[in-house]
Amino acid sequence: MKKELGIFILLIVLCIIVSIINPNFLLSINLQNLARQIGAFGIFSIGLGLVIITGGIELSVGSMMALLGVLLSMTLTEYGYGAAVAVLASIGLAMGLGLGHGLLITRLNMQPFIVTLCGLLFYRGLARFVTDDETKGFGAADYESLRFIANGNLFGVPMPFVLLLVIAAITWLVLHRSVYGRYLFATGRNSEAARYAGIDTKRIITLTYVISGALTAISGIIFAFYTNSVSPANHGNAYELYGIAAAVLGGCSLRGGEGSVVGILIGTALLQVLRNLVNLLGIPSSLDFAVMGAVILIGVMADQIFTERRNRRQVALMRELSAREAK
Amino acid sequence: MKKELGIFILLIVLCIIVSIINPNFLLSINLQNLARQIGAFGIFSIGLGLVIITGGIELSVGSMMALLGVLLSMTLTEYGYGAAVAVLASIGLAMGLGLGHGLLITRLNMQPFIVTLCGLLFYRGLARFVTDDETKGFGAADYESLRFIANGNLFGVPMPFVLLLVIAAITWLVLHRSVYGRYLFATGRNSEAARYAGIDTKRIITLTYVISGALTAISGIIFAFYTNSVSPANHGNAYELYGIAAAVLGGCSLRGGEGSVVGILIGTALLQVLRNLVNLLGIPSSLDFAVMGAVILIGVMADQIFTERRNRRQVALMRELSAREAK
Amino acid sequence: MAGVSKRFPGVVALDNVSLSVGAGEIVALIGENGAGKSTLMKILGGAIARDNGTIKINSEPVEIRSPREASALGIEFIHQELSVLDNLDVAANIFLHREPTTAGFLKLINRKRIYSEADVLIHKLGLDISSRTPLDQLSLAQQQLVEIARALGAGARIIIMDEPTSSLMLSETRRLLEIIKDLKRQNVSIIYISHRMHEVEEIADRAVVLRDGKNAGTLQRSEITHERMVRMMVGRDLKEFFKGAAHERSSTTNGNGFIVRRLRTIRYPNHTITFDVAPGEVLGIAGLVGAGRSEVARAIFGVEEALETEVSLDGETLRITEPQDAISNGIYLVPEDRRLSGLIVDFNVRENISLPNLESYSSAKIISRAKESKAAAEAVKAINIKTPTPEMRAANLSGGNQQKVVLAKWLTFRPRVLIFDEPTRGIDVGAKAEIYELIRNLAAKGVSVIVISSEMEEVLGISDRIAVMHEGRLTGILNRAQFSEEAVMRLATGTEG
Amino acid sequence: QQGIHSGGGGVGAGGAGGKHKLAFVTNNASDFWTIARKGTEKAAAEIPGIEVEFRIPSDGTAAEQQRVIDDLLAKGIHGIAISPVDPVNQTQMLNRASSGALVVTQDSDAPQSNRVCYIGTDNVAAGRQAGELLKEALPQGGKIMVFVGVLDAANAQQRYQGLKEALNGSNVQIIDVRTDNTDRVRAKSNAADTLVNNPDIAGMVGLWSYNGPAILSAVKEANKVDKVKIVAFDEEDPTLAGIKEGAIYATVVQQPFEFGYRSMELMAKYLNGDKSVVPATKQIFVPTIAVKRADVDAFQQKINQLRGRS
Ligand SMILES: Nc1ncnc2c1ncn2[C@@H]1O[C@H](COP(=O)(O)OP(=O)(O)OP(=O)(O)O)[C@@H](O)[C@H]1O
Ligand SMILES: Nc1ncnc2c1ncn2[C@@H]1O[C@H](COP(=O)(O)OP(=O)(O)OP(=O)(O)O)[C@@H](O)[C@H]1O
Ligand SMILES: [Mg+2]
Ligand SMILES: [Mg+2]
Repeated sequence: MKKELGIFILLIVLCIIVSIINPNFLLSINLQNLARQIGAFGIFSIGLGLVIITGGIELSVGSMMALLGVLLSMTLTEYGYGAAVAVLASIGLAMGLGLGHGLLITRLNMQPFIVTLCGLLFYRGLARFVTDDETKGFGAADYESLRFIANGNLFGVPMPFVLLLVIAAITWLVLHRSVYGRYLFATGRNSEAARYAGIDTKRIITLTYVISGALTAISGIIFAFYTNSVSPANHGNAYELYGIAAAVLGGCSLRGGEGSVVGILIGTALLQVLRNLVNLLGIPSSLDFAVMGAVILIGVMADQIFTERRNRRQVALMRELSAREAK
Repeated sequence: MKKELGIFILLIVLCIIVSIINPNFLLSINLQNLARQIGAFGIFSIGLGLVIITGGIELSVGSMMALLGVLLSMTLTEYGYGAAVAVLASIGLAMGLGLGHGLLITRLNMQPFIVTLCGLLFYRGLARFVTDDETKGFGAADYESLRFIANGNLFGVPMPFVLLLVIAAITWLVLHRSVYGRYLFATGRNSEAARYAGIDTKRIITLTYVISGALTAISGIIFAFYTNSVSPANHGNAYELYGIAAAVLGGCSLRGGEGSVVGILIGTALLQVLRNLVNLLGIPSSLDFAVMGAVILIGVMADQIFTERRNRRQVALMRELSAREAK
Repeated sequence: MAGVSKRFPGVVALDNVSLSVGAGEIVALIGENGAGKSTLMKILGGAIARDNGTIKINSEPVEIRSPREASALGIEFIHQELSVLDNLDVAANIFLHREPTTAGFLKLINRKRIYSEADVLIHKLGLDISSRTPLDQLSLAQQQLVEIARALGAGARIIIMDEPTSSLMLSETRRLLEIIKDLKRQNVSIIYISHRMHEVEEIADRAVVLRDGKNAGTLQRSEITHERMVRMMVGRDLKEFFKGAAHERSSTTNGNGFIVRRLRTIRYPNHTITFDVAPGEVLGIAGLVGAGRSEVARAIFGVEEALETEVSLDGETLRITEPQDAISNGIYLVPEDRRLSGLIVDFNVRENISLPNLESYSSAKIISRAKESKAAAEAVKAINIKTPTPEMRAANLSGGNQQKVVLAKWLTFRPRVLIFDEPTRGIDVGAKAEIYELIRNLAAKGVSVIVISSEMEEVLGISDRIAVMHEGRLTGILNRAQFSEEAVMRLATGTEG
Repeated sequence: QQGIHSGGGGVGAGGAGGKHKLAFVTNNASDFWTIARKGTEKAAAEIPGIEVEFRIPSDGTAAEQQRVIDDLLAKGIHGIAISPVDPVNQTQMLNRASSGALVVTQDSDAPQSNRVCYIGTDNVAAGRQAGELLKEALPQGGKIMVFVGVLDAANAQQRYQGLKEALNGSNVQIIDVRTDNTDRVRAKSNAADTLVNNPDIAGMVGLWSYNGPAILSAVKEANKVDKVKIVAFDEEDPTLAGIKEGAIYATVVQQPFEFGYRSMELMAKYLNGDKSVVPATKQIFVPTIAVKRADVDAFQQKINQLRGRS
């Protein structure tokens, strides 16, 4: 909890500052835009966070989204399948790819970094190849239901955000309250000891990559309909970095065994608010990266310094206490 | 050694296949081009490899190169300083940035991923800001010595490659034969145990980021003069990924404490040969990523399977032997 | 050291503790698990900071803020938890941070010297390997010896040894004790922590006893006896060990019980191991370091591949390739290396205890916190794990109490076969007695128990039969009537069988 | 279809201080936009009653542009001149934007959308122009290679299409297109590899601005300046220098300054009720210019002025 608190405070402070400087921040339209972004980015970030908790990494999400996106467009517009079929095929394919990653990692003992790096390269290449480097879109045709998922609102709340909340709630339950979640943490912390305790660590790890695949597919569908087009060469570029950054900011450790769903959500929200504020405050576009970098650094730094100072104060307090007792 | 052997065989096999399909591969001009690339990419990859051995990560190399590149151009062309001054300033600045990373990581206990991610964002933003998003070049003015470093040959061997060999030799000595290297491995594997042994792990880690900064600067200068112009928004984009990939392919473990200079060199060479072969074999550009991904995956997979099979064969052999003895 | 105090959140680990060591003196520091021995020594070794108190060397007050400063003052610390580096070789570990270097800017290591000097050191300790061997190829005991070699090589004035013999077998222990006596002659001071009372009896000039973080008294050389130490440590008389131990039970299984046939491990493929354990029987497995006992246990449990084996339980043939196969058949292993395989040090006590049995505390895969906490609390009480709360991170527990957590994991089960690999390593005398009782109770309920142990006393006391191994070979199985230290040693050293 | 601006100046002029808030949104960061920016700045200085904001989406994706637009609308912008990254499929987004503000496309068009007008280059024509230049440079014909950052960008596709049209039936033959993902190091090594692999290559075309300099330096290093004719796009310094020394045959330049100035001017007028500024075709083409050795000095001077250099 402590870990998420610092970043949460940073998020709140940032929101307050921005809304003071530019009250437009609080316009419902802006909040909706923001929530939509948080939803779309949050869903796959949760999957990435789970993978990071196992001590692994998943670099291929961005490329996978590009591949899924162009295939989605092709199944819908070129082969004329229905929306339901296309969505299920997308999610199914992504889970299959995740399963592939998981099996390569657990059965062949390959490093997650290498496996998913190859995924990053391979899926991107495949996406470009099947489309012959042509951007694929959904045109103006109405895939009502799919568009609704990406661009619609439910009682004024953007659908991606609703989806994120539902998924986060389920993941929270699974991660922090279920047997699977406990096994996941155990595997990430010390897979050897987990194995001695009878946990099928290979299955747990594989399953996690599959889940991550499914969540990537859901995010991918949202992004595809959000932009309404998928450029095979650019779509989803560097999104793995956003996901990893959100998870790490939210307290996941890349050494595995640490992290929480709430943290990942806060991390995602922070990144998106930063992107939003650059535009709202009229900061020169050239500086937006710099602002993001600086805010994150200062925030995490302040958090660290406060934590350390608090610890030091506690130690001093104890020393005093025991000195007094000694008298 | 075993770890590097597999990837080395992959590299050799690849080279043989390519030169059979297209003998142009062996043309001295192609080998020179290749060596130049390997040199430029290899130098910062070594730095990244060292950081990875400490159990850390350095994501900011690409952005740092962009920043150093535009500053280099500005000091040379706009402020009119001499080449030596500009180069020293570049390297000095990079070492300073590395020092900053190191201090944040060791003194404030921040996660390397977060610190260098902020670097990635911040330096890129800064590069864009100071140039006002304008590409900076070196025009036609002759910075003889600098151009020579990037584009010249020494007895027919491209300078970047010569530099790489020199740097690799020194790093090899330092990493595998000197006290510093030993401390580095100790710190990366178990920093607590290293601390108990009296090693100043904070200094070791900080020093490593400084070295990585210096090597990044050298690579950066080479790249700047290789392209002769530096686009602040694009220069060096995703190079950290190349570096990390080279190191990991070459046997560095992201958990720290494992890796070798030779491995990093082989990893870099493999990546560059892959890029080269896509062009030489006339593979559609859209497929180049796919080819890279597939070759790396198949290579590492084959290596893994062979190793496993060898182990199993040994086991079988033992089984047979002992069965015979039992009779 | 005088008036040293240390608090951890929720625990007063040390309260106004004093300790002094003269030159060339061997002081034993003893006490129950969690008494504060390691904490006191960590303060002296500069690994943690004290809250109060002073430290003086040659009546000069000193500040020791880091292990490096301790080292500079001539204090070397052999930790209870191994702190060797398994990505380096033996020599590199021994000379870490003391490498002889050739002059020059790069500080290159003088490899010739390092290897030859390391070889000398490890041979002195009776370690029969090359100093170029990578550490990850050594057994736990061998790694422990490397760590001792490291401290010896440092030429320290004060050497702290925190349970150095806990994973050593008799002959290595003997050699180590000789070396300690030798050091004493060279005027080196030793602070020696051990739960093995006879070692203390043999070498200590003085024994300082800690109880619950306080000084509980000091025994001079002449006063050091087993009973007095125990009484001072636990504050009461202890009932006799091994009381009512093994009465002769039927050692014929009649096809029932746990039968292992033709087990061949990867490391010793030329030897087959065959033994059986009747329900209610305790089979001890003795042997020297590296005899391959742990390997056998791991192969049975399915963590490691066996080249060949036939395992049956109560007449039913089992196929075990993964630990979960073993567990689902009621076969459990308490591993020897607690930090690596025994527990997850970043989990708290509750989570560690419930881990293997999580399914039974959950409905529809959702864990019932109440059931889990209750089971954990019961286990903590049952074997007296010293922790303020089951929510304490296992890493913060003392070494012995960590070991108890490892044991506690399996108590919540209904095992049919239970394999203990060094169950009492690092456990204090009081708790040992409790664990022995526990093992006997398990046996009485019809469980087949296997106890791998390097403590002669323990194997002889607890077992109904003893299987002895030497270099991967099962050299013999002794019946209760044949039990004697000599008989075991003869088989263990391969001079017979 | 009719956004709030359709009522003429009335609603649109209701912004802060009665000023029209206008935005110019690029597709990524490059020098090209620096010049366009000068145009918008000139417009802001000259035309009364407007306030101009210049936005550069940092990663050059449709998603990034959408957020920029969303944020601008949330801020209450009155007019947007945008260079859509992916026109066909950003139609919806543009329509949504045009229900909240006046939308003009520049640089790349989205004809299916409700944008009021397009101001920019006709990229197919520019491609054709490049093709004609090649035919001129290679009267004997020969093999050529095309280089570009990513091929799925609309302007890349259109230029490529124009190029193919112009070369169709001639003896100049396109071997292939190599892409580099906007990495200049890659762009140069692509060119170098091409020279190795096709010793008889006669021409090289760089469709994006940095491709020219990348090709040039690879060709120079391979000592093939005399053998390979280069046609580039845009006006990066090394490209102009290359033309000056005769190493590059020609470059096709756009006039981004005009994009900036004229889009602002048009939106200002339109918001003030003057709808006659939009032609019936709803497209205003700013012609491209071929710069060859003869014109390079004059052009250089002009461009330096625009970039604010001496
Ligand atoms: N980092 C820590 N945080 C909280 N409590 C701690 C920490 N380290 C030790 N303790 C507690 O301090 C007490 C003393 O522990 P210590 O390790 O000194 O015991 P010990 O005498 O060495 O026991 P053993 O014989 O089992 O090794 C224990 O109650 C332990 O739980
Ligand atoms: N990873 C390894 N690679 C090579 N040899 C090993 C490895 N691990 C252990 N050994 C060797 O295998 C032998 C058997 O080890 P094992 O741990 O099974 O023996 P043990 O009888 O339980 O001894 P100990 O008392 O040390 O636990 C030892 O000689 C050890 O050095
Ligand atoms: Mg202890
Ligand atoms: Mg053992």
